[in-house]
Amino acid sequence: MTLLAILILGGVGLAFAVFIAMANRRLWVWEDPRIDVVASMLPNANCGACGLPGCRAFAEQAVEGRVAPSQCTVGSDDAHQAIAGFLGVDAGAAVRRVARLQCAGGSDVAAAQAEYRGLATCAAAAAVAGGGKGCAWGCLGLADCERVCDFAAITMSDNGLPVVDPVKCTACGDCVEACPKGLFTLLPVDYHLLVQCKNLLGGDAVLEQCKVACTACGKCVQDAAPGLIRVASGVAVIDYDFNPQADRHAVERCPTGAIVWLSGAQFARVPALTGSERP
Amino acid sequence: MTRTGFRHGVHPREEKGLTSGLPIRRMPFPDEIVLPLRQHAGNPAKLCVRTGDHVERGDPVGLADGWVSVPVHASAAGTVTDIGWWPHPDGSMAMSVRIAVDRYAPQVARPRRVPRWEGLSTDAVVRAVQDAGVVGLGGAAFPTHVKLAPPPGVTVHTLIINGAECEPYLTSDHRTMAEYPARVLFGIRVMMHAMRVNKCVVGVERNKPDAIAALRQALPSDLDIAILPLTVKYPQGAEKMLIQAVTGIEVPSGKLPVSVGVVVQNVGSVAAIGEVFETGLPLIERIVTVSGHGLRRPANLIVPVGTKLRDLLAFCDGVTADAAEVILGGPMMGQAQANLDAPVLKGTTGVVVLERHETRLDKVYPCIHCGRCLEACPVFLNPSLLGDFARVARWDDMAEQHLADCMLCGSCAYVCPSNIPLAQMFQAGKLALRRARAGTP
Amino acid sequence: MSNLAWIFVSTLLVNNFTLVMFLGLCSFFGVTAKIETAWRLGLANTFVLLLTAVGAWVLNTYILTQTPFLRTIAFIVVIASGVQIVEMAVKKHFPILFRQLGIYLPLITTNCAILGLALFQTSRHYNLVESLVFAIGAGLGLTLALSLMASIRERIEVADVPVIARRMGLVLVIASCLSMAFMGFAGMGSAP
Amino acid sequence: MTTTASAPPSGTPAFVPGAPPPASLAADIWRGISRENPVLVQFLGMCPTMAVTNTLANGIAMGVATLFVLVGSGLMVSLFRKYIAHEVRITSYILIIATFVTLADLILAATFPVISKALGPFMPLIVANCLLLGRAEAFAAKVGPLRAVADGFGMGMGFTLSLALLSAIRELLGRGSLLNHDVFGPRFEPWVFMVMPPGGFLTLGIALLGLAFIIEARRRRAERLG
Amino acid sequence: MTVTHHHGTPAAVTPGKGTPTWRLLLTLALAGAMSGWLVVTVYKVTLPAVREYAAQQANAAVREVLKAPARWDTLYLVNDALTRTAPVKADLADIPKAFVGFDASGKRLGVAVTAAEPGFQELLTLMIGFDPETGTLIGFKVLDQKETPGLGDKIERDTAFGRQFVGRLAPLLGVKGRAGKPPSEVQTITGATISSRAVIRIINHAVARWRPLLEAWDRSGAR
Amino acid sequence: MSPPLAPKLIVTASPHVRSQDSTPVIMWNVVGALVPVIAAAAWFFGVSALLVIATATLGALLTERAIGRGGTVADGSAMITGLLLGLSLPAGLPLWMAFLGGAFGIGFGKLVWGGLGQNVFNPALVGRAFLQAAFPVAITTWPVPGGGFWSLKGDLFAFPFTHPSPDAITSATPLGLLKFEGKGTELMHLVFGDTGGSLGETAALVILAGGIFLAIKRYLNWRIPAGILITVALFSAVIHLIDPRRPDALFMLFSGGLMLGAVYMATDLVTSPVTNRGRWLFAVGIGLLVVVIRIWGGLPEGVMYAILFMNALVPFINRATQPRVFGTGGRVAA
Ligand SMILES: Cc1cc2nc3c(=O)[nH]c(=O)nc-3n(C[C@H](O)[C@H](O)[C@H](O)COP(=O)(O)O)c2cc1C
Ligand SMILES: Cc1cc2nc3c(=O)[nH]c(=O)nc-3n(C[C@H](O)[C@H](O)[C@H](O)COP(=O)(O)O)c2cc1C
Ligand SMILES: Cc1cc2nc3c(=O)[nH]c(=O)nc-3n(C[C@H](O)[C@H](O)[C@H](O)COP(=O)(O)O)c2cc1C
Ligand SMILES: Cc1cc2nc3c(=O)[nH]c(=O)nc-3n(C[C@H](O)[C@H](O)[C@H](O)CO)c2cc1C
Ligand code: SF4
Ligand code: SF4
Ligand code: SF4
Ligand code: SF4
Ligand code: FES
Repeated sequence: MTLLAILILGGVGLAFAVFIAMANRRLWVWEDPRIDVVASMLPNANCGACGLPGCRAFAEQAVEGRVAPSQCTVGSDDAHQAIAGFLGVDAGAAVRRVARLQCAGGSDVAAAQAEYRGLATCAAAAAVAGGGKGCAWGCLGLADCERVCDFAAITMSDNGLPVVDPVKCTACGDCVEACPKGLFTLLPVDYHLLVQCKNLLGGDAVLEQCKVACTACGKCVQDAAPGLIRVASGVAVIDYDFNPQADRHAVERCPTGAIVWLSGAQFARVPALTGSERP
Repeated sequence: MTRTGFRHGVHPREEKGLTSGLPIRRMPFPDEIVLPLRQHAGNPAKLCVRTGDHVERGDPVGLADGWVSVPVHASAAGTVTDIGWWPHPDGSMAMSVRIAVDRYAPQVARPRRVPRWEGLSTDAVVRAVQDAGVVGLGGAAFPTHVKLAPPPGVTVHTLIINGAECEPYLTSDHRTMAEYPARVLFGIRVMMHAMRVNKCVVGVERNKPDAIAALRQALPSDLDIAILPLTVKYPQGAEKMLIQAVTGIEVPSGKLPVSVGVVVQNVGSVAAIGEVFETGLPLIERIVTVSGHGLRRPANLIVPVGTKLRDLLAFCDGVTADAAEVILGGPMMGQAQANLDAPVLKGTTGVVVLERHETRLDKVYPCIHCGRCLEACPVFLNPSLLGDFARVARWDDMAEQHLADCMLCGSCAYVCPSNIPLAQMFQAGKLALRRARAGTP
Repeated sequence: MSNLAWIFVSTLLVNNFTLVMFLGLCSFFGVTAKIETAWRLGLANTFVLLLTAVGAWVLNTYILTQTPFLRTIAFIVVIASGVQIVEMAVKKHFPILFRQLGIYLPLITTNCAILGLALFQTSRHYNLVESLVFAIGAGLGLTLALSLMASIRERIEVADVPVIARRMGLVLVIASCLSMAFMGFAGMGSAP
Repeated sequence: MTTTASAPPSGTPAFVPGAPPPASLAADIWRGISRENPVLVQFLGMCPTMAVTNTLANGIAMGVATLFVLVGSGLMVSLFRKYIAHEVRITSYILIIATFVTLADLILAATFPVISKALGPFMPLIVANCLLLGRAEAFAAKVGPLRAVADGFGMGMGFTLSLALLSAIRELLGRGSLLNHDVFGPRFEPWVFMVMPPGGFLTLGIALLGLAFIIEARRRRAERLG
Repeated sequence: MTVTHHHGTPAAVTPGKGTPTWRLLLTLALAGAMSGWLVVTVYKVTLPAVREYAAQQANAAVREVLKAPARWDTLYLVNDALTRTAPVKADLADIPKAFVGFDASGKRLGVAVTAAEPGFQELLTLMIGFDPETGTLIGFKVLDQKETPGLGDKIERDTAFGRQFVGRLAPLLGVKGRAGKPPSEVQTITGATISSRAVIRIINHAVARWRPLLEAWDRSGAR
Repeated sequence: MSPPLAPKLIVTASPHVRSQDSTPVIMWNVVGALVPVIAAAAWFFGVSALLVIATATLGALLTERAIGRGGTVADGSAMITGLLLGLSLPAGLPLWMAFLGGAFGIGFGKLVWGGLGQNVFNPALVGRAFLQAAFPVAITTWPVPGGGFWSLKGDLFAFPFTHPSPDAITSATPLGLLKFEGKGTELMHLVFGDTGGSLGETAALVILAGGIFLAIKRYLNWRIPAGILITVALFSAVIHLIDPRRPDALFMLFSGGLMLGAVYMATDLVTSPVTNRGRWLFAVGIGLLVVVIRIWGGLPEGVMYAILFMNALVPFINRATQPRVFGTGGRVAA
């Protein structure tokens, strides 16, 4: 019986080895060799938890850049790092960018002209009389951007402005797309100069709407290197091509503080509240 | 389905009794007129005056910028005091021309030649209509001359005049038909002439018997014009619903009415055309229903375009103590106003003031999948599912569920027992999709 | 009820492979986020189940008669290599089919339902025809369970599920409810 | 080892892509019990988890058998990893795993025939447990035998403990007993539901809800603190 | 102890056509052979214990359903007839068998047969002891069942239910809610009516199937 | 010169008006329509009926209150769940079981899904299916109707987690009699409800009247009960024709929980399809399954499982019966 067993299993093994060898010859299809490498870095549990049919499919898509390694829920962080490292040939070369908000009109300084009632999302409020906010360009404070950020980089401050944590932000651009007012812009993290206002009204009229709005007075233009800042249709605009010439003098005479010199997060003085404590 | 209706739809309380019996009256000129350059679909008008200029009533302050665009005319004589951002009824700020009305001006337009329509070619009629700044008065404010000139290759066989006025409260079209049937029919005559169309149907909901009677009485014998009483149901006046009720044809999804040989024009718009060829005056005033339980004295008024809502409401003796919401348009599709400095536009059909208890402040419940919205939606969408997607911002899935076919009529949100602001969510979805498509700003 | 009919109804509903017998649960939980994926996987599984039924029957009748204790090893080796070869063949010759179905093949090797089928058909002494009916019932039962789960998961995707239930908690509650719904079929075929 | 960001090395010396980073044996063991627990975190090996946890004895037996196979196959795969040709590695691993499963099956049948009968076909079905192939491919094939054994032991322990937890709940409520010893006394009305299929799903569901609740509560607290 | 980190095979990195065919064959053949050897060795070691247990179970079952016979004969059903000798090639487990039990004096006590049919949930396998001449039941034992624990499994654990069958005459009739009247009524278990009825049905079918076979065997005089 | 307006204008989205019906109004109307059914149950089974129903409802409400998202008890849906669960239980069920069923139904049938509107399975039936699986004997022990109003049925006050002591007088349901003993029941008894069975099985006419009231007010969709009842009637009539030993259509319609299920449970808005075509499919599916389980299944009654099974298919049905969008498909002009 021992012999029989050895023969049967050895035979079955041999037979299938022959099949596989033949299949390997006849049926071999070229593939990106990196797929195999990435596949071998995956847990190979073929559990399907990533939503893809099996680890190999995941590897294929990862090589094509269609999924992020971390979307493999079973794998460890180290494994994700390793795969990212293996695939991300040019990672580390680009300058890190972060999302910056071009509005400082929190609920304490920018008044509402009407009482908005309805769906508490910016997208919905923007469709209803601009959400009732006095400033038609400003942040509605209903946190669409916070919800859309997969990296929990955004928290709403208690005066209803999104505060981006520059460490967590990956410049994925989701908030840029989500904001119905188009208030976010992705800037290199080492750009310090920013106009936190998009209100096109100029002069003192704008102050009725928001105390920290840009009045287009032009003082920053005078104080900055030529070409760096200009006033265009009621608001100061920075030409970041000239960013190397930027210095903090430009912000010093701004009567409202609409233009700021950033180091780190915006609105640093405003304490950020956690989700559960917000009304 | 019967020829005089469409499937689905809703029956909101009409509330038209507040103004349907009141004759049209004229509102005096206010002290200031504000004319946004963006009052119509298409490109905003190009500014053609400067601060300090004096304008006479009917002078252009902005000129058409391209084919799908119309000029904007001063609705009163006075002085341009400012050109800048001003609250627009849609909630944004718009470039507007402010005119201090000259209190002592005679307010007669400069003498002008009244075009003689009989001899005019289509092109000439179209140009005259564009120059007069006529846009659709049914609400969308689409430049009317564009519809007069169908694209080459399509023939229009029927002109449908939209006298449904299915929105609650509003009676401006009703009063127009009842009081000025001759002008409406004259406008139709000009349009049929210009478009070389032999058949015209005027669709009027059955709840306006006096309008139907007045039109029938004034019908000319030489034209094929039928007055068709329609089922009373919202949104009977929506273009595609009206076309189905009148002709039995469903306009294909994503296509314009011209693709089935039909052009729809609002009663007010044809009356405006009639006026252009009667008096030569451009579109500088329109008939507005000012109504609602929050208003002291409802009325149907001829209002100069650019009159601020504040002045309009004051003329109607102001609002009641409980008034809370001011809506431009009807309560089903109209826009709530945050700022009463916003002016009446060419497309403003009415102003409705609601009291606090009439507004939709009730609690919103989760969707209980009752299916009522599906039974209400006149274009057979699944608002319940669309709403589910909207809540989690899955805009692309909404697009796949035919969000583009939604006309934001609000029937779904009207019937929803859970008080879900479905139409608002859909509008947000449409805006988000448009933003995504245009690339981020 | 005739024997074949009983085998079919029993494996499809009464003793549904996934919801009652607990076979193939990994893909039942893992690959049911999208309904398309789910039913394709179900079909691919049905195909492999049929092949397995034949393969196991051949092994049982001709090769393993004297050494039944080698069944597990022989079955799984045949299944694993067979699936690998089928996968390569489909990839080469039917690339479109491969895109749609073939990519699920690796998932199937480690699907208990396949080996379970081979083992159950052996322990119940099914003949070839019975084995094939058994395989079809099992495959369709699997497809049914996968599709139901996927359609429900697509719905809860837009539901306001509490945070703690979001990842897998609710999915198991769904499985429990589905399994309860299938209890109504118990005893079918054994009624007086 | 550092993973360098470079194209697949050809000719460059020994680089095992995806090899687990170095760790102490204790860490290898602990990971399987906690952070990468096969049942509660990875959802692997669901079929035996559901099917045999209707009594504590069955659950433990299945857990221990799986542990045995994990350790044995991990050791073998690791020992022979240099000699197994790439194309047939899956088949080879499966062969190794199946061998150990059969051994476990035979031994169990000879020593605890009652449990062996209760586990029925789920004993041989260990072969198809994705956990085993997953560990062989992702871990054992890339590290030395000691670590492979440690990992197998950790995963096996994690599996056994989870099964023990679930089966204890199910037996306790479903039969009022633990390891067949009456716990609640004769007046207890057993919840038959718990030992039936829906009860299996629900028990794991409740365990996961509980786990998520604890994690969420901790996260909340951490957030509150700063 | 230091843990060294191994840098593994190049084979893992350069996949595809690399490996020569003979290595594939060798790998699998060797692995198969080794596995076969290992399994057989363990099989041989464990076989006695497993056999013994199985025999013990079977004996216990026959002893129980025939009420402790002194000895019994095994008859095999081949081609619709009973024989004393099993065909050589077939797997013994697959052949239907009848165990004919005798008391110490050599008098035939009855016959034990196994039968399986669907119960409430799954196949229900019974061993049934009866007197082929009269159709009187001697006893039955549940060999395998997957009925609901706490409900259907009472057919196995409820001794009062099992005792009723002794001496009853097949075909049996299940009744509910009252004591069954001899000679052929048995009372079903509350809450497990379906399983109880399945037991009754299986017994009836088995007796009906085997009685003619045994009568033929008796007539053939091989006894 | 601003007209006197409230301190600040309100801005909301259009439409600015809405219809009269709101979700709580619908729910409380259903509760109201259930009151006569409860009264009928009390008429037949006395105070026991009220105790069982009240306890099941208490279990549901307390759970909703304890782990729901605040303020959701007022919408009335948990009340319906509790009442319907109670109505589907036997009169003598120990109260601790009824309470557990209510809590389970709301907890696992509704709240883990996210509360009102999110669940796929009918919470009352999830609770009942749990009870049936957990305590199959207790839940199939049917006390006989009648006796004094104050006489208690069964062992209602069994200490939590212990068995009830067996009740001397129990009866079988008409369906149980049919399945296990092959005995029929007079139609009169079925219609007027003086048979054994769960609390809400016994008052077909009252249930039907409540259903008609709700259907007229459009709080439930008439297609579902109509579809179920017609399917059951037709299908069982055909079977009866082929094999006259099988029960006839009237017996099928008036026995068991069919009326309660068809009128109040299958019509649950949340767990039934949103399209009318889907509702017909759903109803026909339930009708077929009820007959199949009653006639060929192991269990005497199949309404609960039929509804639960079709609940599982609802997302599928909704997908398959999406309305044809205006201006697409057949009826579009060229
Ligand atoms: C981009 C665009 C192009 C249009 N072109 C035409 C056209 O060529 N002819 C026409 O009759 N109407 C045209 N329309 C007008 C529409 O048919 C319709 O009357 C208008 O959108 C307002 O309809 P509503 O008030 O129902 O929304 C066009 C509309 C849009 C938005
Ligand atoms: C929901 C809905 C309801 C409408 N109701 C009316 C109406 O009652 N009367 C009307 O003239 N236009 C109504 N319209 C606008 C018409 O669809 C269409 O734009 C108009 O009749 C075209 O004529 P115009 O360009 O002259 O405005 C409605 C549009 C929508 C989307
Ligand atoms: C979860 C569940 C499990 C059941 N299991 C069994 C079973 O194993 N055997 C059985 O005969 N009936 C079983 N039943 C059926 C019911 O208990 C059925 O009502 C009973 O058999 C009828 O018997 P009775 O009339 O004595 O109550 C089960 C029912 C349920 C709901
Ligand atoms: C007509 C109607 C029938 C209902 N039927 C049930 C039911 O059978 N079971 C239940 O738990 N809730 C029922 N409800 C209440 C509610 O819809 C249910 O609790 C939801 O499933 C909770 O999300 C019903 C509600 C209505 C309006
Ligand atoms: S959404 Fe993206 S870009 Fe915006 S804050 Fe978050 S990580 Fe940064
Ligand atoms: S930045 Fe934009 S999205 Fe974010 S809260 Fe403000 S308006 Fe909303
Ligand atoms: S708003 Fe859109 S979805 Fe709602 S009823 Fe109108 S067309 Fe349909
Ligand atoms: S009407 Fe409202 S509650 Fe009903 S299905 Fe539509 S969205 Fe849901
Ligand atoms: S254990 Fe993974 S499919 Fe069964």
